Amino acid sequence: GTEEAGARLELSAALPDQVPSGATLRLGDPQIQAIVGVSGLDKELADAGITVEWANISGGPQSIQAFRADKLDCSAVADIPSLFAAWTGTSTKIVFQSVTVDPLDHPIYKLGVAPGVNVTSLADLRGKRIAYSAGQAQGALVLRVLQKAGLSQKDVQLVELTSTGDSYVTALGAKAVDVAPISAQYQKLFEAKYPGARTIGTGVRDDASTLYCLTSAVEDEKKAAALKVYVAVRTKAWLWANKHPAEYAKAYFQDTQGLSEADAKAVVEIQGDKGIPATWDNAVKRLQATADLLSTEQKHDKLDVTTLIDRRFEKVQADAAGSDVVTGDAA
Amino acid sequence: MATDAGRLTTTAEPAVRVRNLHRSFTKDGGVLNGLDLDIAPGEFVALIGRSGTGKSTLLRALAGLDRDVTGHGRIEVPDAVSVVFQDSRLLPWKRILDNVILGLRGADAAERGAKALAEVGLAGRERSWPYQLSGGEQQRASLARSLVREPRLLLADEPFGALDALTRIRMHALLRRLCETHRPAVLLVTHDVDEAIVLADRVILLDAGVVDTDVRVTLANRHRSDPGFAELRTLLLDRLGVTAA
Amino acid sequence: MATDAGRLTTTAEPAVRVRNLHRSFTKDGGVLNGLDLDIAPGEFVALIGRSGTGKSTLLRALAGLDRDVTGHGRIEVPDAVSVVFQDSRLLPWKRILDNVILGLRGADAAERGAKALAEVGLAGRERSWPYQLSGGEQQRASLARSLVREPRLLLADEPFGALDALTRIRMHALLRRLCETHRPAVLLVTHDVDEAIVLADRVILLDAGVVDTDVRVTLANRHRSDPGFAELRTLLLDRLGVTAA
Amino acid sequence: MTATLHTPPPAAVDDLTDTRVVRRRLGPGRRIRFAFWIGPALALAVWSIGSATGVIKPAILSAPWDVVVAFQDQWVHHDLLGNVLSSLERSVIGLALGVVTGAVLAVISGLSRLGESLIDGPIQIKRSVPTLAIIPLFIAWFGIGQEMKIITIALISLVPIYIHTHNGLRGIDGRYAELAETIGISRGEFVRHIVLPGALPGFLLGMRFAVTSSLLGLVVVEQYNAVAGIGHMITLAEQYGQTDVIVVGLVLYGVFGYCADSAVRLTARRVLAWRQTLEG
Amino acid sequence: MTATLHTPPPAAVDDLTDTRVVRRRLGPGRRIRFAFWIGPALALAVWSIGSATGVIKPAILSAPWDVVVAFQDQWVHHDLLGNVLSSLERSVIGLALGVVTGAVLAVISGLSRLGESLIDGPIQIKRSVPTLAIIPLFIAWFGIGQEMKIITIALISLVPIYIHTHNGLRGIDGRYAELAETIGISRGEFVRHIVLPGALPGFLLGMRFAVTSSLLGLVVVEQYNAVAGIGHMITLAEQYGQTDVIVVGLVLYGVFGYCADSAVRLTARRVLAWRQTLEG
Ligand SMILES: Nc1ncnc2c1ncn2[C@@H]1O[C@H](COP(=O)(O)OP(=O)(O)OP(=O)(O)O)[C@@H](O)[C@H]1O
Ligand SMILES: Nc1ncnc2c1ncn2[C@@H]1O[C@H](COP(=O)(O)OP(=O)(O)OP(=O)(O)O)[C@@H](O)[C@H]1O
Ligand SMILES: [Mg+2]
Ligand SMILES: [Mg+2]
Repeated sequence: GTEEAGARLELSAALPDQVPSGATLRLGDPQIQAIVGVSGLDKELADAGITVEWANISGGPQSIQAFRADKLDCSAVADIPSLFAAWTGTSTKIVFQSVTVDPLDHPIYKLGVAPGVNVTSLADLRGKRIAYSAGQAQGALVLRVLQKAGLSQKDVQLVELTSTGDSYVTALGAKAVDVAPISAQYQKLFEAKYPGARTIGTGVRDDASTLYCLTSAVEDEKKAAALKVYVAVRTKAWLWANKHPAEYAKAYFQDTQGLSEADAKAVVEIQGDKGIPATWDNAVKRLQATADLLSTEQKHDKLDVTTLIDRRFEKVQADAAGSDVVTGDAA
Repeated sequence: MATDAGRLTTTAEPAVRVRNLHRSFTKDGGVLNGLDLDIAPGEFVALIGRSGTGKSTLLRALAGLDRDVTGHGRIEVPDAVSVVFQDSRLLPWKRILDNVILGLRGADAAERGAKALAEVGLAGRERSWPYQLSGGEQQRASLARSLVREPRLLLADEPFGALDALTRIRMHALLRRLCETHRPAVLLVTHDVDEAIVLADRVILLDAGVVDTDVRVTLANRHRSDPGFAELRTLLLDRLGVTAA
Repeated sequence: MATDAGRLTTTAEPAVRVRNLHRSFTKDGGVLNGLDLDIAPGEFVALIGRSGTGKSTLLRALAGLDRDVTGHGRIEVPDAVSVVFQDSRLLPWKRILDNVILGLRGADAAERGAKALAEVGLAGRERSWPYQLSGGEQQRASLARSLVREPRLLLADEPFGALDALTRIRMHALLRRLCETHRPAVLLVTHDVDEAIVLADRVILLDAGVVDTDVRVTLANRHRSDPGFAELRTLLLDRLGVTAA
Repeated sequence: MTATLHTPPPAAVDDLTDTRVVRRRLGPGRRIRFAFWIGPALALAVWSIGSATGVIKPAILSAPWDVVVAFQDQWVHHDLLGNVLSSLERSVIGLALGVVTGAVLAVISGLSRLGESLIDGPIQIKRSVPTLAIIPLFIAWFGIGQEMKIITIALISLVPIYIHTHNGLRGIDGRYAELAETIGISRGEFVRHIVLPGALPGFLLGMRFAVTSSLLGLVVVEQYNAVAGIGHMITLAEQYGQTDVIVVGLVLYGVFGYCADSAVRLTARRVLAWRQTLEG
Repeated sequence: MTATLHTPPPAAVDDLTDTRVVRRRLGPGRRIRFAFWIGPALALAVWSIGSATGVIKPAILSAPWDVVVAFQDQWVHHDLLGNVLSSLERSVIGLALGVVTGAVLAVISGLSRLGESLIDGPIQIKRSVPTLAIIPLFIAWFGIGQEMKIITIALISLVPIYIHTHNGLRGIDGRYAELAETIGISRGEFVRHIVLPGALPGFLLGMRFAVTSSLLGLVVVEQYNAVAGIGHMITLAEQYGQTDVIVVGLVLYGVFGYCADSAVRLTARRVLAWRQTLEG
């Protein structure tokens, strides 16, 4: 973006209601990009005078790289990247939180168990070789699963293995590890590919889903105003997707991700519905717990996660969702 | 080998027998056009002819190095052939001695190589690289490489072209001595008619792709002062086109 | 150029002036040991000497190609020098005509090149690759490349070594004609004493790194039949070490 | 003294027997016709037989026939052609940039020691460092758009061109430089007539590596903010575990790489017709 | 006729003036001393100045001094030496395997058209396919232990050795093969005396690529089940976004790569002393 930067806006100041002209957002948010396209929500952005430069970037490492180079304002990620961004000195703010309705029925990850290995519950993990990737969400998940199972790192054998593509599935199939967290969408494929392979649930919530932004973007008056609009639109987009799973499946998984119609539908089914929390209290608590766990297990500094979150957007989101918000434990 | 029946020589059987040899590089004209040639075992034949008439082409055919040249004909040569190429063709990555003894077997190879080098006047240059030799020195190293092998047929393509008069005389003597000892058949290309007469039992002149002249040298005294020498010389130069010599 | 004061020649000023020239490749002995040499503009000097005495080394020094050889001395040569190397040194990736006209400027370069090729008997071979020429043909192509440049100093290292008698006579005539037209100074290395006498105004003999003999050729008739010819020939061969010739 | 003067015998009806001296050939001999197809055919055969007999499990490598189906599917439903074209565009532009820059740098550094000391070191260092790890730098300098991708590919393919051309140039026989010096040609002519043709075999070998590098570079750069391309397709397919789609991508790589490589080798054979080497 | 017979003048006290014919040098000229250090020094200077003036932001590339601190930290607290040694072990073993296999295959395929048609195609195809994408195959065949890593590195470094040796071999002047044939040496001797030395310049160029490839391959293989290694260290640091540690890794790569490359080039200069080329 070569547009003029807006005036500086304190993080404590109220979010502007009016979007100044020339506001541009550089967003790595491909799912929403697809949804606003088919749902017609893109008109709302245009009407507000916001130019969006979409980037096909998501996930931790790529978004942090783009943030550092100041080529991106916000990106859609789970909870871990904003912690690592903080630990490595890139200041970001979470401006959007969503959860999965019924998170334990629609987990993002399951534990894949290699053929011939006897693991049916978390307690069986003791002594097993578990794929572990310290900097990735899968790594954090493993630590949380161990915590839940009452095991420490010493009780199992962590095998350093980066998760790229289907590398964990391959490693399980080759019996190089006994257990590895794999995407729920791989479950069928994994069990079909390797006779005797199974998956079990993790029993921990892994549904954190956020949009995090460069702090400098949130401090930019123009961008902050635009973000306020975008967060509302993003809320409506997820709610639209809940109601139109078939269209969502086609627009995103089929058309941009290259899945077949059946596979796309299946993935949407596995993902479950997105929930917009009425408040972020629970999400913040869970994030703090994760931060604490990682800082002890991986020897990072203690981190107060409230510094990573811009709660001014909490209400923007809840207002946009209206009566569709989820509350209580589900949030 | 094509056939080497001719190798266990009765004097009747020639060491080299060439019949109706054709070779051509282009469609419109052959270099060799039905050439016939016999060389007896132990015979020393000098081959002269104009530049570009096909002397090297014939030698390469006898050496079996022209697989990919079109043509036909029959060639019979002995098994152990050694070639002195027109370019001295020393392997640039081997020192002189190693070049000379390339492929020689036996514990005394190095010794024999050093002796051969000394004979061509290159004692002490065993460990030089080829590029460190002068033109004439390279030519002599290449000669040494061929002579050390004691072939049954020696094909030499202008082996003395880059040598001065004295060195040339020494090399003549060396070659003649070796021929007397091992009696190989020799086919030597030269541009020097005098050299041909001095060295050879027979001089043949190549022209238009066939043997144009074939003279046996039967001089008592192979010296310019011999009247037969001058006569033969004039004959050959005449056939070469040099009339007023 | 070292100094090219000597280029705007008054006849008194030599075209080539060499003083106290030393060159050596090894520590223990020099190849050139204090050589002095003057060549007048338009003078044709033949250089003879035993194989490995340093003839090519001298030529390379005059051509300025021995930057990295140890030694000292003073050399003055004209600006436009052309060299015929002992190896014919055709660029293998250029066709013959392109080799001949390499670096020539002007629209008529190709025409001049073709003419030069015709003069050395290679008409029609313009588009051959160097490897398709016979040894003598390569040598002639390399000669054509030098002659087409009309240099003020021609350094030729055995340019006729691979040529038969007739072709050689033709090349002699060609060279003499060109010398008469453009009058370059010429330093020609040859192993053929007769050739030296036939062609040159002066014959010098290199030995032990210095000029051993320096003879001016003043024959009325440059033919073997001239008694002066035989006398000079004997003198030179004698100095070369060939006594019984 | 006996002198026999031959007159050529009347050109009789040619006896066409051709007995030559048969020497054991030490070089590789004549080229086999259709050799081009043997490699791929063999690879395909092993793959097919392996898949059919179950030695190669579909979990590890999809069978050729499944890949054909996946190929059709990608072609019809997922704009495979568009992916291929985007990728080719990136790699062709990047390659072109890289080749030109690499060759120019190689000539400068090959012909001047000063140029060499400035250019050579940085390139050697660049090539010792994993591309993946320097992409963050490029993102910072050139953004996350097409520019960054093309420049990355250009830099990837520059390296082999530079090194091979430099090496080829330095391997030119010094006697040809001597010749050029005595002929008194300008530096430009020297480069044109001696350096470039002399370094051409090296350059062409460099081309073989540059072409494959520019294709392989796609896998890396298309992970960043690409919406089309073979590398992008493979990355996606990896994410969703579509083994057969991955193999479609690999086969495309194989085909392109093999064809491009063969094209360079064929060109080399043509333009190096002046060489008399074991290649024959 | 005037004949002047010179007797060498009495060797006077030498006049040591040395006026030579000064021709414009067209080749690169003499080697500059310490040229080895210029490249790295330059790179370091640019990096330092860029960092000091703020042109290079620390978020993108840590400043040299920060890298030194990170280096110390890694050395003291994170067993950097152990990482380096594990990596070197892998790459040295893999490299050795790859070099030997590559050279043997190149000689077989270089000297026999049949061998070529069987060996060449598969290698060309292998090298067109991204290594990352075929690692799953290797994992399936060789597990995720040291074996898989070494074999992968061997295969990575085999490719440049094979191609360069093959190309070098095929570039040998055909006249030397002719010579060998007339001398009647055995095929083994032919390989030893003509093929290997003749292909050596090519092989050595291949070595330069093989060495860097074997180091770069570490980044890929050490993502899999490694507990030590520079590649492992970089992968981890990338995930955490520890720029300074990544740069420690990159500097190590740069240093190793540059030194290994220079070592090969120095070796080349020694063993190719017989060449009279522009390299000088
Ligand atoms: N590879 C080739 N391709 C095409 N023509 C060739 C090839 N080799 C030789 N020729 C031509 O064939 C003819 C005979 O060549 P050859 O080398 O046999 O001559 P030569 O008698 O040895 O001459 P010289 O005395 O000059 O060495 C020449 O005209 C030459 O140009
Ligand atoms: N590069 C070099 N390194 C070492 N020695 C060399 C080198 N070049 C030439 N020599 C030696 O210097 C001496 C003179 O060589 P030069 O080439 O000048 O001889 P020449 O008179 O031209 O001989 P020829 O008539 O055989 O060509 C020879 O003994 C040769 O071995
Ligand atoms: Mg010949
Ligand atoms: Mg010489």
